[in-house]
Amino acid sequence: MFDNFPLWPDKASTAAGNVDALFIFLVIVSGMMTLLIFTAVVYFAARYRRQQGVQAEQIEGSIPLELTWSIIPLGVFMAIFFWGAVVYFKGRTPPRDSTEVYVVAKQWMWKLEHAEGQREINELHVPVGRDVKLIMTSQDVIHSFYVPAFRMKQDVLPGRYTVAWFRATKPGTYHLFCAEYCGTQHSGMIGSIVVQEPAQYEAWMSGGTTGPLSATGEKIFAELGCVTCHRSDTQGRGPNLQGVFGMPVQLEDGRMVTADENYLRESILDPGAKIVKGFKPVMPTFQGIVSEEQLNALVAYVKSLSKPGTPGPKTAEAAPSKAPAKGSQVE
Amino acid sequence: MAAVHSEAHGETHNPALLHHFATEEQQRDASSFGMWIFLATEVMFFGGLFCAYLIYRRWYFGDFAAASKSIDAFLGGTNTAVLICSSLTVVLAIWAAQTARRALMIIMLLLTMLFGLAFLGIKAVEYKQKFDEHHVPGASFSFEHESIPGHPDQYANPRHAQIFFALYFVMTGLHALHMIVGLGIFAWLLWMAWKGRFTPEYHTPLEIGGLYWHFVDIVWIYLFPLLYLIDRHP
Amino acid sequence: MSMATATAQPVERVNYLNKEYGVWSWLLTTDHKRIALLYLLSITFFFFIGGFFALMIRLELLTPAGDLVQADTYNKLFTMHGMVMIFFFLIPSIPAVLGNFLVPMMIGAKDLAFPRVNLLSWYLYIIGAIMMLHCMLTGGVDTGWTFYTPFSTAFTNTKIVEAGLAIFIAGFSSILTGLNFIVTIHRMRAPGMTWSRLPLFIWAHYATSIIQILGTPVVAITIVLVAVERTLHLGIFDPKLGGDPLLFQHLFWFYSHPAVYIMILPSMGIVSEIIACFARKRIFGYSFVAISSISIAVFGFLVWAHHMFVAGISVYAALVFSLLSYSVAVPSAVKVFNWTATLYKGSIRYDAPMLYAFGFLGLFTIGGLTGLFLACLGIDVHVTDTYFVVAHFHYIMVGGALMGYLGGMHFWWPKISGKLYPEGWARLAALIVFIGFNLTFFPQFILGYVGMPRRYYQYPQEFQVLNVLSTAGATVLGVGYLLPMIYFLWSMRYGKPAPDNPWNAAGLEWKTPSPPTTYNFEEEPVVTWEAYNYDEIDAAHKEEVPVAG
Amino acid sequence: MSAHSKSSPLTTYFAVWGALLVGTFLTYEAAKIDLGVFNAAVALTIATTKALLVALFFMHLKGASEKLLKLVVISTVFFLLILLALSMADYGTRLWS
Repeated sequence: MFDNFPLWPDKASTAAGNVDALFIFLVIVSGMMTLLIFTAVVYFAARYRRQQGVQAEQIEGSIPLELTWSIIPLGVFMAIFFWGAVVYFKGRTPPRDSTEVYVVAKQWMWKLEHAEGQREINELHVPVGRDVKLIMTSQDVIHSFYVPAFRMKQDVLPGRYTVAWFRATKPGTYHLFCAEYCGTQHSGMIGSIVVQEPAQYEAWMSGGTTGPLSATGEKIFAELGCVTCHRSDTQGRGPNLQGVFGMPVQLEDGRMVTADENYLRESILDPGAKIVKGFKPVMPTFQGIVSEEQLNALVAYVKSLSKPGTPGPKTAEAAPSKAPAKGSQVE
Repeated sequence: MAAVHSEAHGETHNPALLHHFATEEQQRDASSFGMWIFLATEVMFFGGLFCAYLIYRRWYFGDFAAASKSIDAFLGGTNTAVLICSSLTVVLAIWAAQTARRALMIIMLLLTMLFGLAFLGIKAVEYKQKFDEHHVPGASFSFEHESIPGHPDQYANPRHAQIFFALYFVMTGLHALHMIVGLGIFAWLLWMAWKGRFTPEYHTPLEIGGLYWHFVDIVWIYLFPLLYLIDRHP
Repeated sequence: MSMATATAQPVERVNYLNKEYGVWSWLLTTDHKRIALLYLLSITFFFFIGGFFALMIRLELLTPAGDLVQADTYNKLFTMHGMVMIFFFLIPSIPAVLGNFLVPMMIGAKDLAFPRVNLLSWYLYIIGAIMMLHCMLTGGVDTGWTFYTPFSTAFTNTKIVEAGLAIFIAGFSSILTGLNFIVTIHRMRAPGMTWSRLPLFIWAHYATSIIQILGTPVVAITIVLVAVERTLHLGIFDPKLGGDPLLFQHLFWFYSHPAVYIMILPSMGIVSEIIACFARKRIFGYSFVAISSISIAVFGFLVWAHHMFVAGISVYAALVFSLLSYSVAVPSAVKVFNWTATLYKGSIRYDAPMLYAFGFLGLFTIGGLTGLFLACLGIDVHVTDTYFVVAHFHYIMVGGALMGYLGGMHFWWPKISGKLYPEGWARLAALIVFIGFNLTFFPQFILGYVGMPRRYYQYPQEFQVLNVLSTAGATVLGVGYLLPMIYFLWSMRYGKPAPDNPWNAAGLEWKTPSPPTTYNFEEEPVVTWEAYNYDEIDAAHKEEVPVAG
Repeated sequence: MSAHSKSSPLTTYFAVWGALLVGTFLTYEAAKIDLGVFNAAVALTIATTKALLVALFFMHLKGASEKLLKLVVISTVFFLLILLALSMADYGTRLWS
């Protein structure tokens, strides 16, 4: 490829091929439409240019023709819509058992923390062939996590989590851009995604770390005194958190919600918003007390409480062997 | 001004007929149609606020209910009645113009303005209460330990209550601004009526001004239950 | 240009231009044609300001490093470019200039329904414009024209409130123009001017007005909320205080997506007029073209969240909005097909306005089709917020709307000024604009797909060649836009006097003198013919005067 | 417009006025009863009835000889509902997974 004149972006994720195929289809369809219209316009313009004594022939219109060129394009559009929706849905639904990376965006840097505990800034190491789920939030304004080579983009919002995922297919170093304008150094908020072969990646992972994120979370959980109410039996003033994550929760007001990352986050920051059935609104808010990083650790910890209890079809590849058992300190 | 141009036409015209209209009827129809279109704009203007209100009310229902309960619904209800009365005096003023009762028309216009002022006065009392209770969003805002209706053991989240009060003040504030503009329009109508400009044949400004006044009334008819009466059961 | 009819004109006929003299005769005028000229002057001024910003942006992007201006300055440049071009040029461009001038004439009225409201709307525009200028001169804004919260409400320290107020006021100017058009079109039509006889230009303006009336107030209240939020920190859009930043985006795009149709619909109206005239034919499928304008206006309100597919909205909402987005594509496609079909068996001439109309057809087709890419969920994720989007909307708003505007200016210039412009220069300008435009914006499609995000002040090395191409195109485009201004000005003094109907065009506006008198018509016209009755015109013309060489 | 249609008799005006006051009282009282989700429905129904009364009789929409004004009102309400409904298409489904 041309180094300074790229005509096609790198293709380094499973999604890239799907998006490219759809894109090429659309280029062909719209290219044909353009060609049709341009040819007709140019031909008519030349063929029916004004000539002495020749008058234009008045044609009122034609309903069959109008219907034809409304319905056929509509059919094509619907095909595009369905194909696009399928690609979109795939890109929005992280596979279960993905490796998780917590992303905190701020003006103007990316802070990334692996579930295993490695922290990086403006750089993310991932292995080839493993699903990686990004759980992202922003400390200030809206940012957007964009990796052109993965054809993946997701806005990162303050005050909540947004989620994205990818599975890299080709080792290399790829651009990470912030795609939502975020202030002075918006164009400087760039980084790189380093995709490595599994062996190399394992080597990189074995570098210094403070232990898995969930372990950090457990420590915070104890320090903040959460354990006094959220006990591992049914006697606590707060709900038992074992196996909560990913499960439906019955609320005091009758609603059912799924305990996803955003639910855990909200329950820590705004405990009164969704009271679990049978419990009293006694939990204080931790808004302003925990940082985004600590919050991520807490969420990772609560999630880890559900890991052993959810037997699912895990492939050896997708489930990292180092997945921390509940509460255990790895390394 | 248009009157300058009317020499271009030979015929004798009603002085209120502008040069570019063929007939008085066309002019009146255009004016009232224009006002309706303007009101469509106004609906969408408030519509953005109603959209915000709807979304946050769903999200923070309990907090909204608690905040709503802290407002004096009796004052709000009284104000609704005041506005309804003012709408009645407006139609009566138009009826008086149609039937050439100039004195009655002037009295009705005066009454309308009086009701309008009463509305603003009551609104001011209400704002004063909120100010004293530190319920005005901003640095001194405070909504601590206010129970959510129906859940006596649960306090409303002050930040979410603040959003309610923000919407409350923006919505009622914009409404009050419309009332003030309406009062200006009616002062002008009163002056025109005083000068004897309105006849059974020509009182278009009165009808147009009336449309505006009624619209402001309708906005309040929605604001009242949405802001004051979210959840009032004990 | 070779004029078919060059009837001798008395030199000093009283018309709307020379009826009165003096500044106040202009500043206090209620004549829709004079107000149109006031608008023409003001928006041209802003066009060149916005154009200057564009040039600065392109120069900065010539090299990957940020070297010409500071990052903050660059951010202000693209913000002001957007705000000026959208709110102070494109939205008022065709409606307030050509629409103002032509809507009453085309339907056989003496003026708009509310001439004083019309003048008021120009003053509102000017007040907004002065505030915007003041804002730009004293520091400007750096949020992008989209004002996304919470950046705009809690982080930037630039003049959001003042810029917002300027746009708020200009918005009301736009609302009043739309209101005036709707009432005028309903109430002021000449006898016999039925809805099915209206020129498509009128249909397009009617559709535009619907959007102006129903969309603009929503962005107005949103701006009020941003200003209040910024000064008082209420939390409505601030996630730190419990608000939802996406609510701002919903409300903003509820207006700002249909706003694109405020820009493009009138341009479509112009293209219908031009194609009919220079192909000497009634527009193919008149009623479908007319109804498609209304459907674009209505469907345009159903699609706004396709700007937010990756913003964090629910996937189900994304599906709904993607599906609805295609509903706008159908009437747009119908229009293009009908224009093309109109050319079939026509008697086509390539005068400058027609060249612009051809240009519009080509650029709008590309712009519209790339819109399909963005409505398509799977692709939008990759290309949104990249240069692909930038290229797409410039194809629509500059390639489409501005091309149409220039075509219309050429078509009706003889009527507006009473003078003929130099045809050769005009054709050359059309060609330069077309080439310059494609050179500027086509590389940006590629740039977007290979992944360059928009609003980037510096960029990785590999994007440079495409950026250089784009900048080169921009300079060509700049020349293309300067030319018409020069020869239009030149023609006002040196141009040949224009006959009343230089193109032998249909339409009531051509039955007035060039330039028209203050009340347009000596007596109220009575319409007994259909729109675009070119067969009758050409038949009558043939009997009277043999076709001049 | 209204001047041509027979101007509404005073009894109508006073009847509408009375109905509006009764509506205000009803909505005030209804809010004190716990109807669950129906509280909002009742409040909005009463408000819409009142708004209709004002529009039809005080603003003379009922007597308007032309359908045009009704069309303006209906389409405005339609676009307002679009704003609300399509926003809810997002907010109502965000928690679905």
